[in-house]
Amino acid sequence: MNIFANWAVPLALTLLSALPVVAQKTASQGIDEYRAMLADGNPAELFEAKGEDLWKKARGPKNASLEKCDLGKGPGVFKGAFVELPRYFADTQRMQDLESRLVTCMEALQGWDGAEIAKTPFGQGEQTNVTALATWIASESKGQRFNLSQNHLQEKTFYEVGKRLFYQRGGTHDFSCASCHGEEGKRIRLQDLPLLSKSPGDGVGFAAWPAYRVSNGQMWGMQLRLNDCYRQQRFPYPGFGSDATIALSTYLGVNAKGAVSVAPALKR
Amino acid sequence: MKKNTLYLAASATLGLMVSLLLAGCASGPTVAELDALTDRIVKASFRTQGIANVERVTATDETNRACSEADAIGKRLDEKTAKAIEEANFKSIRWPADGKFLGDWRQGEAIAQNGRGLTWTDDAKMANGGNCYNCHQMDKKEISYGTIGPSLYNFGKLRGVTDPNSPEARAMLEYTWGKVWNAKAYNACSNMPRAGHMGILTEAQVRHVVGLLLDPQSPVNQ
Amino acid sequence: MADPMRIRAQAAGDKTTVRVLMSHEMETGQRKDAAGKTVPAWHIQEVTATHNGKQVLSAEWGTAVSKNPFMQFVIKGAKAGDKIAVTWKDNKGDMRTDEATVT
Amino acid sequence: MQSRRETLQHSVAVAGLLASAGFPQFVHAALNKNAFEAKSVQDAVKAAGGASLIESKDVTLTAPDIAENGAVVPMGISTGLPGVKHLLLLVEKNPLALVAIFQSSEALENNFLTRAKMGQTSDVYAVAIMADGKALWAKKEVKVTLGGCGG
Repeated sequence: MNIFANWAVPLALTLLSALPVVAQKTASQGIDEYRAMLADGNPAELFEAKGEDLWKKARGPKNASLEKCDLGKGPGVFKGAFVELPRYFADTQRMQDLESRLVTCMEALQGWDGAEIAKTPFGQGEQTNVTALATWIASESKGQRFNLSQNHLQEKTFYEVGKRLFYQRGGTHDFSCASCHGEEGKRIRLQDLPLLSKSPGDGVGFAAWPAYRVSNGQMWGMQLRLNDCYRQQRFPYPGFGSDATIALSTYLGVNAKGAVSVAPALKR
Repeated sequence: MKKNTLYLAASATLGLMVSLLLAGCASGPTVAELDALTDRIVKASFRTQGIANVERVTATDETNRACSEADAIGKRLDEKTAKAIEEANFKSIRWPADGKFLGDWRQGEAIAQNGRGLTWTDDAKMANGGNCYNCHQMDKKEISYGTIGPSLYNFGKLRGVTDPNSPEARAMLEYTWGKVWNAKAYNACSNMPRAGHMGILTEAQVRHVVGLLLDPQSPVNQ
Repeated sequence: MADPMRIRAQAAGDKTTVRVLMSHEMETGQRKDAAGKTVPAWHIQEVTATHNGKQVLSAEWGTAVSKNPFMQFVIKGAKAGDKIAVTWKDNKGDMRTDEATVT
Repeated sequence: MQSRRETLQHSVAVAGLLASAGFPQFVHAALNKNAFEAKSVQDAVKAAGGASLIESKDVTLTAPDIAENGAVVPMGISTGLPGVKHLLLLVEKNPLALVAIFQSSEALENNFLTRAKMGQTSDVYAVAIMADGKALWAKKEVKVTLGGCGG
């Protein structure tokens, strides 16, 4: 997957050294200004609209809509569902995040082959639709506070497993999630890194994805966010909707308790 | 239809595994059970893709295992374990075959700027970057630097390296080489990758990076 | 067929600010794919807008406009309830029109 | 502020089919092909009908000092001057300088905003081409950086 649409590759290779000396504060102030100019008119809105349409439209082998999909608050309830996921689902007997749950609904209600969707690369085929659906569902919880359940034993267990995954060093570079997100006030290059072992605050980290990424013009759900973190950690490939990604999401989501969701956000 | 049940069935397997594991524990799983479950979930969740083999996470070495465990419980390694890890990593350092520690700082700068290589989207044939600027300030002219590691601006100057060929500079040359080659030889659970030890950088690349850090002509020391 | 646009038209006094998001790749024609072949340019070339059916905007775009383009313009004299329609046409001849009501 | 839901209801797709059904021609269809193929700011402005380039305080360019990513750089042009024909946005160091041309119209304010790709740090130009052929310009340097790991 070439994540660098258009001219980003030459940028990465040539621009940094070409920058003149600018005081550090000025650079980050400038970047804040830049972000503010983009805040109005987030292209994520295009994906929200598409997702809402996909939810209501009869599709798939069974030619059915997703309007009876149970995202944890009962069939058809989508408002507020996002800020309570991942959670335990009795019907599948497993922990599920928003995207894996949407695939379950697409399989059960519309007759798609869920395993096939899970295998489809991000940004292709039905995966594009899963992302659009997740974007819309998330937008329906905008402004609400994260409040994941820790009542079921599996919810607690996945939090504990997620915590271990967060601190798991591996790959060729010995990186864990905590290498970048384990301390407050750190940066990679000029990019601020949220501390994710506790709540990083409203609209930061877990409370910002799905997000539209300006660098490549792509809409990313949390599954792809985590997938690309692992790629940059030089880890092997985490399967879509795999228990590792859901346990890690559970850890991040529980830590984000009380943080206001701004998803879908606009990101670098 | 048969196919359709596969996703549900396959995904329920681990769920079932969790239930079985937890059967009969009213107080929840023990630490050992959670560790074992994490291992199983990792094995079931990650796969080899491109040059990123699954062993990169299923077969991590003792250094990473001990440090991950300590991180997860929020404690530092006990002194004895830390020492043992540092010694083992120190032994693995490959010193320059020709005795030359200092390479070309210009090439070192390019390596320090480059954050590429070894991901599942990278080609095994391409030269890897050192990722240095992702975490460290180095040349003061580069404003886009990370802060995960300490600033390395004036690294050699601050350590009194004025003539890298002098006997007085020898110890600093060795330390810098060793630190770049295997950071865990000096700090068991350092956040810094082991560039030489893990095959991220070649011996020649390590030499250039050491040049960038210690050469008095290097922008790092201006 | 291309995905729908998102159009917001808000009146304030005697001016209406129209903000439009379009779903388009905006391929520059400068980029090479993984096999080293140049990806041909594919971009919106012409944008027009009407206010209650009367054309008010005409614009031409090159390849440098960003992917999933954003555009903002200000109409004099439009009021709540008026219809604003925006049309784009790309260099392959594809086009799309969407309409919004001024609020 | 209109909610997303309301917008959706109001936003009616009437296109697609229209392409083959003889939709009315654009007023300025492909008039400025040469301007968009020009490499430099000067050539593009000339091709778009600007005879003489004059710096002007009456033309306002809106752009950030620094862009976190060159793929999306917000930029706008506005002017209160009478007698404007076209408003242009250009990026000097892009392979093709011209980004967009907006035609001035009685029904609109001369105030347009869009977002453009920038290949590198460069001067950005806002140019108002007047009825008499004068091309009044304002410029600003926008630094393009890269915030993340570059991997």
